[in-house]
Amino acid sequence: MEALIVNVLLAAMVLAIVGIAGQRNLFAAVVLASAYSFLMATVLVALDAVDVAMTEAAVGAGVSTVLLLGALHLVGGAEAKPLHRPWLPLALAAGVGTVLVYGTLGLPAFSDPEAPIHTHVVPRYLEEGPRETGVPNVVTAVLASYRGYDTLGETIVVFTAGAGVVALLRRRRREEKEPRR
Amino acid sequence: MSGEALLALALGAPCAAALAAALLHRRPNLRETASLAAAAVLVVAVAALAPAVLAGERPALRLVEILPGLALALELEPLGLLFALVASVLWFVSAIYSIGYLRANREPCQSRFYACFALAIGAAIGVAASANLLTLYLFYEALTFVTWPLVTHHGDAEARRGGRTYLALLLATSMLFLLPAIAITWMLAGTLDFAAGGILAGRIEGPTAAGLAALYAFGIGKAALMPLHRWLPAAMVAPTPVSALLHAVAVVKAGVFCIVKVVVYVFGTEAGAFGPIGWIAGFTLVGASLVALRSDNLKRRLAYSTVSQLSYVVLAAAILAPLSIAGAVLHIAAHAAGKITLFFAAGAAYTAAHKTRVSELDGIGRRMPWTFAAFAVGALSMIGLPPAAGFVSKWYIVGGALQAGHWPALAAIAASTLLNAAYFLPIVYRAFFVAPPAGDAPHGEAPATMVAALLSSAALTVLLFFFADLPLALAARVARS
Amino acid sequence: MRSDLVLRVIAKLLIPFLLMFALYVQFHGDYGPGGGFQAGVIAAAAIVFYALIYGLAAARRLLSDRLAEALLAAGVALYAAVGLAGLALGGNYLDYFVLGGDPVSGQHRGIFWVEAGVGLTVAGAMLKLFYLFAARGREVER
Amino acid sequence: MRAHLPALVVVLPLAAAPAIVLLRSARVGWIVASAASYGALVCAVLLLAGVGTHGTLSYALGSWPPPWGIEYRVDALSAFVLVLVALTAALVAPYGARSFLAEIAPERRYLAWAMYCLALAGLLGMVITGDAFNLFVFLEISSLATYVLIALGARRRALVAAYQYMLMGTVGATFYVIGVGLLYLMTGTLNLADIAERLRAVTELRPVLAALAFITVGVGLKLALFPLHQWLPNAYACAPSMVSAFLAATATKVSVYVLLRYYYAVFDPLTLFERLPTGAVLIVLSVAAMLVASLVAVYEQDVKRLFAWSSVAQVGYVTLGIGLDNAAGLTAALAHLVNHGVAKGAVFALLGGVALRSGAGALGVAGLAGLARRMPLTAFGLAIAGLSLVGVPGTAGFVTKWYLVLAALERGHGWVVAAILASSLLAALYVWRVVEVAYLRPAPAGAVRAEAPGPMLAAALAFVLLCVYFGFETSFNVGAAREAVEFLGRGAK
Amino acid sequence: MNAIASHFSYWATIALLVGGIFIVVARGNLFKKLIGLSIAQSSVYLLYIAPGKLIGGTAPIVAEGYATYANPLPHVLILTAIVVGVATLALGLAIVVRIREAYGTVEEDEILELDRAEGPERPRR
Repeated sequence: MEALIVNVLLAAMVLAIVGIAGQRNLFAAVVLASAYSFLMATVLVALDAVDVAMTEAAVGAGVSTVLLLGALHLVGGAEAKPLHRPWLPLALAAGVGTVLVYGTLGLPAFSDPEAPIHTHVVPRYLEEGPRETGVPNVVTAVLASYRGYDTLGETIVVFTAGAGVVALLRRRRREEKEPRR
Repeated sequence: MSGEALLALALGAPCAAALAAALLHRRPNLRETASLAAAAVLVVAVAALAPAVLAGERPALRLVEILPGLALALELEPLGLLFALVASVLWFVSAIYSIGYLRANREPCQSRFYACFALAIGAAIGVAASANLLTLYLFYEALTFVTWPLVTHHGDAEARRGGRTYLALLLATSMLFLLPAIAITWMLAGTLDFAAGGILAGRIEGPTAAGLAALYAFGIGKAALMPLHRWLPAAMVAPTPVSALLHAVAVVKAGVFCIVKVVVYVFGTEAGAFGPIGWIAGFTLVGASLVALRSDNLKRRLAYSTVSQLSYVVLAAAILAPLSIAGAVLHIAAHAAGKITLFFAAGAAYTAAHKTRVSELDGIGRRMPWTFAAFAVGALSMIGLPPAAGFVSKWYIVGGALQAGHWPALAAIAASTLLNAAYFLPIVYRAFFVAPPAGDAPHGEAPATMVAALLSSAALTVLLFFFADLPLALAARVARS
Repeated sequence: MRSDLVLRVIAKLLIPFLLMFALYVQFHGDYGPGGGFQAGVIAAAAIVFYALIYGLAAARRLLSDRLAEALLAAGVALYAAVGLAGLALGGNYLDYFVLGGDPVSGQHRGIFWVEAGVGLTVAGAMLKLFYLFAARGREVER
Repeated sequence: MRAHLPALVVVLPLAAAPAIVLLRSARVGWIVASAASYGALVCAVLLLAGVGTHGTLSYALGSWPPPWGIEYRVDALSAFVLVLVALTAALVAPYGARSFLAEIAPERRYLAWAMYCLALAGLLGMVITGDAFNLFVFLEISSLATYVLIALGARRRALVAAYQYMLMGTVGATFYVIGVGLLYLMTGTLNLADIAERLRAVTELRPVLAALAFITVGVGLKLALFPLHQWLPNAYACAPSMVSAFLAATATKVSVYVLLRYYYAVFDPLTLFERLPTGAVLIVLSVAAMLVASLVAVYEQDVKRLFAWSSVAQVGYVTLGIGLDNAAGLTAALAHLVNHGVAKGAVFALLGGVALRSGAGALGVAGLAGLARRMPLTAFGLAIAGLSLVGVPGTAGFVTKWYLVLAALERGHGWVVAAILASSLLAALYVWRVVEVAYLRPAPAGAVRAEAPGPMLAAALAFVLLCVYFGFETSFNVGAAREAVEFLGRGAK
Repeated sequence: MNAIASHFSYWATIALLVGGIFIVVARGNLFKKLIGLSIAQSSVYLLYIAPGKLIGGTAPIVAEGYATYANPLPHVLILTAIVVGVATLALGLAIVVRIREAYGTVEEDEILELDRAEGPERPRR
C-alpha cells in the first residue's frame, strides 16, 4: 500500500518535470518547481524520513521558491528560445539513465530488511544511539554527533554560499546603508 | 689542483663569465676583460687536465643524482678532452675577435651576447665532459637554448625566421629521436654511463640496433646530417663571431662529438649498426658540397662546407676502422681550426668592406693581405692539402676506409675533395689575382684584434699539421677503446 | 498593501509565535523532527514576513545587514569552537564526551551548542540572501 | 598536539574563514589567511614526516570509531598531496595581498580572503578524509568558494566562466554522490576502507560498475578529464591572478588524487582494471587531451587562456600515467602533480604581475611585446617555467616526461611514446610563441621598465625556482611519489 | 513484474535525474538551467532514502512500542545534500543576476555572441 502511494507521487513528480522542461514561461516553471518540491516532501514523509521531509518543505518549497522568485524578478519573465533540436541532450540524458538503470538492476529490492544498509553500520545507531548520546531522535544523534563533522561541513557550505552571495551582490557601503538612494 | 677541482673550474669559469657580463653591462671594458680572463682560465684548466688524461686517468666530478641511477656527472676521457681543448682555445681566440667585431659594427645588447656566448661554451664543455647520456642530453639541450639568443641577436624579421628554423629543427630532432633513443638504451642496458666497449655490447642486434643507431644519428641534429641540416644555414643570420665559434666549433662539433661518443662508448662492439648511417653521411658529403658550389653568399657557402665536413666525421665514425676513428677525432680539431679561420676572414671582409658575396671579392686580397692569406690556409685545410691540419685528418680517414675496404666511402671522399677545391680556390684566386672593380671604396684591414685572432687561428691550423702528436695521441686512445 | 491595518496587527501577533516555533523546533530536535537547520529557516522566515509587511528598510532597522552577516559567521565559529573545546579538554576534534561530567551529558551539551551554531548560521544566511536579492529588486524597480 | 595534526591541518583554514568575515577587514583577512596557510603547511609537512616514520595515521573525529564516525586517514599518498596543496597556498598567500588590491573591489576583498580559506580548507579536507560522503561535503565547500573567487574576476566574462564551472562542477558532484550512493547501497557503509573491505564479498557487480562509471565521470568533470574540460580554460583565464595561480596548482590535482584513491584503494580489490578497459580508455582520452588541447593552445590569442589550455594537456599527462597503470606511470602521474603545479603556479603568478603593470583585464600574446625590456625577471621566469612545461632536462617537467616515456615503453605502446613527445613538441611551440614575442618584439612606445610589486614577484619567482629545483633535487616530487606508489601497491617489482 | 515493483522507486529516481540533466543541457536560459540543476540534485534524495524505508516501519525516533525503524543514516546524508542544493542554487542565482546586469540577457547564445564581439583584449570597466 505505502509502496503504491509512493509510486503514484513519484509519477506525479515526473510529470511536473516534463511540465518544467516544456514550459517557456519562467514564472510557471518556478511554480511547478515548488510543486515538485512539495511532492518530494510528501514522498519523504511516506518514506518515514520526517526530518528530511520537513527540511525539504522548508527549503525546497520555501527558501528555494523565494530565491527563485526574487531572482526571476531581476532576470525577467520568459525564455527567449524555444526548445531547439533536443536530440543530442536527450541522448546524453538517456545514456546517463541507462547506465544507472543497469546499475540499479543489481540493487536489493525495495524495503528488503536484509539489504546491507540495514545490517551493517546502522544497527549501532538505532540500538546504542539513544543510550550513547541521550538523544532519542536517531537522525539528530547521527547528524550532530556520530557524523557531526559532516554537519560542520554542511554549516560551512551554508556559510560559504551566504558569504559568496554577499561578495557577488553587495554594493559600496553608501548604497547599502539606505537602499532607496 | 685535483682533477675534480679542475673540472669544476672548467665548468664554472664560463658561468662566472656569463654572470659578470650580465652584471657589468654598464662597464664594457671591465666586462670584456672579464670574459677574456674567464676564457684564459678555461684554457688553463683544460690544458692542466690533459696530462692526467693522457696518463690514462679519468678525472671525474659527480654533481647530483637526479633520479635513482641517473646522476648528473662529468668524466673526462681523451675524446672529450680533445673537444674541450678545441672549444676552449678557440673561445679565447674568438673572444678577442668578437670584441673588435662587436665594437666595429656597433652591435646592440652586447652584454646579452657575451653572457650567452660564455654559457654556450660552458654547455659545450659540459657536453665534452659528460659521463653519461643524461648529462650529455642535458647540456646538449642547454646548448640549443643558450645559442638561440645569439642566432636571433639582431631581432629583426630575418633573425626571427632563422631562429625559428634553428630551434624547431634542433629541438624536434632531440625530442622526437634522441630522448626515446636514450630511454630505450636505459631500458636495454639499465645504465646510461659511458663505458669503453659500449654499454649496449651484446644486448642488441639486427634491425633493432640499426633503428636505434638511426634514432641517435638523426636525434643528434647538431651533426647536420641531410635532410636535417637546414638549421645550420638558417643560423647564419647570427653575427659572424657566433657563426664562427658556435656553428664552426661549439654547436656542430658537439653534434659530431656526440655521435662519435655514442658510437664508441654506447654501441662499442655493436657499432656495425651505423653502417647505413655511413651511406647517408656519404650522400651529405657530396650533396652539401654541391650546394656550397652553387651559393654566392660567402657565409652560406661556408655553412654548407661545414655540413659536408661534418659528414666526414660521421662517415669516418661509421666506417669503424681504428684508423678512421682516429681520423674522425682528428678531423674535429682540424676542421674547427680551419673553419673558424674562414669565418673570421669572412667577418673581417664584412666589417672592413661590407662585402658578403663571393662575386664582390675581386682583388680584396690586395687590400686585406693578412686576412686572405689566412683564408687561403683555411681553404687548404678544408680541401685537405698540406701544410694544413685537414690533410692529416683526411689522411687517417682515407686510411681507415682502405683498412675497411670501404670503396663507396673513398669515392665520396674523393668527389667531395674535388668539389671543395672547386668552391674554395676560386675565392682565393679572385681575392688575389683579379683586379678590384673601379670605383670601389678604398679600405684596409679590419680592426687589429680581429686580424690578430684570425692570424692566430690560421697559425693553429698549420701547427696542427706539423705538431699533430697531441691530438694523435688522444685519437689513438679513443680508437683503442 | 503596506497600509492594511489588519495585516499589520495580525503580523504583530503572528511573528512572535513564528519565533517561538523556531525556538521549539531548534531545541525539540532531540526528541522530534527538527533541529538547527529547520529552526534557522523558520526564524528567518519570521523576519522576511516582517519585511514583506513593514518594508525592507524597517526589517533592516530591526535586524541590520551587518548583524545578519555576523550571525552567518558566528554560527560557524560557534560550531568550530565546540570542536576546539573538545581538543582543549583532551579529546579529539568535535569530541563531546569530554564536554560534560559524564559522557551522555557531554553529548547533550555538545549537540545543543552545535545545533545552536547551525541555527544561527542558517538564519543569518537566509536573511542575508533575502536582503540582498530584495535590495537589488528595489533598484530594478526604480 | 601532534596527535591532532590531521584535524588541525583542515580546521585552521576552515576556522579562519568565519573569523575573517567577523573582522570585516581586508588587511586582517590577508594576515589571518596567510597565517592559516602557513599553519596548514607546517601541519602537512609534519604529517608527511609522521607517515614516513609511523606509517598510516587514522584520526576518529568526535572520537567515534569508524565506520560509525568520520575518519581522517593520512597515508603516504594523502600526505604527499596535502603538502603540495599547502605549499602552493603558502606561496600564493603573500602574492594575493597585492593582486587582490589591484583586482577586487575594496568592499569585497575580505570576503575574497574568506573564500580563499574555504577553498583551501575544502581541498585539504578532500585529501585527508577517509569517508566517501565527507569527501563530497568538502568537495562542495571548495567548489562553491572557487565559483565565487572566479566570479570576482575583473572582466564580465568571469561571471559566465564561473557559471559554466558551477554548472559542470555541480553535475560532477551529483554524479559523485550517485556513485557513492550505489556503493553505500551495496555495502551499507561510507568509510572508504570499509567499503573496499566489504566490496570483496559483493557478488552482484552491476551496481559497482555503475558506481565506478559515475565516480569516474563525476571526478573527471572536476579534474577536466578530456572531453569534460570545457569549463577550465575560461575559468582559469578570467579568475583573479592569484586565484588562477592557486587553482592551476591545486584544484585539478586534488581531483586526480580522489580518482587515484577510488581506483586503487576502493575498486582495486575487485580487479576492475582487469575486467574493464578503464586503463585503455584513460590512455586514449589522455592522449587526445595532450594533442588536441596543446594544438588549441598553439593558436590561442589570450595568454592566460593559452596556458589554461596547456593545463588541460598537462592533466592529460597525469591521467596517462594512471592509465598506463605501472610503477613508472604512476610515479610520473604523482610527480607531475607537483611538477605541473609549480610550473603553472609560476606562469599564472607571473602573468598576474604583467596584467597588473599593463593594466589590461586580459592579456593578448601581442601584449607581451618587449616584456624582456619592461620586466626582465618576469620574462625570464616565464621562459624557465615554459621550459618546464615543455619538459626540457634540468626542469621538473623533464622528470615526468622521462618516467612517462619509460612507462609507455614498458607497456610496449610505441604510439603513446610518440604522442608524449609530439605533445611536448607542441608545448615547445606555444611556449616559444610567447617567449619570442617577449624577447624579440620591440616594446610599445612609452613602455617603462617596471617589474611586478616585490611580494608578487617574489612569490612567482619562488615557483620558478621550484621548477628548476625539482628538476635536479627530486627527493620530494619523485621520492615521495614513489612512496605513494608503493603504498598503492603498484611499486616496482 | 516483481522486479518492476521492487525497483520502481529507483527508476522513478532515474527519471527525475534524466529530466533534470536534460533541462540543464537542452535549455539555453541560464535561469532555467538552474531549475534543472536543482531537480537533478534532488533526484538523488530518493536514491538514498527510498531503500532506507522498511514497510511497516516508522520514523527513526526511538520510542516505546516500535521495533522497526527506517534507516536514519541516509536521512542525515540527504539533509546535508538538501543544504548543499539550496546553497548552490543561491550562488547560481546570484551569478545569473550579475550576468543579467553585465550583459542585459540570460540567454546563453546571446551572451556568447556578445563575448565574441568584445575582443580578448578589453577589460570590463
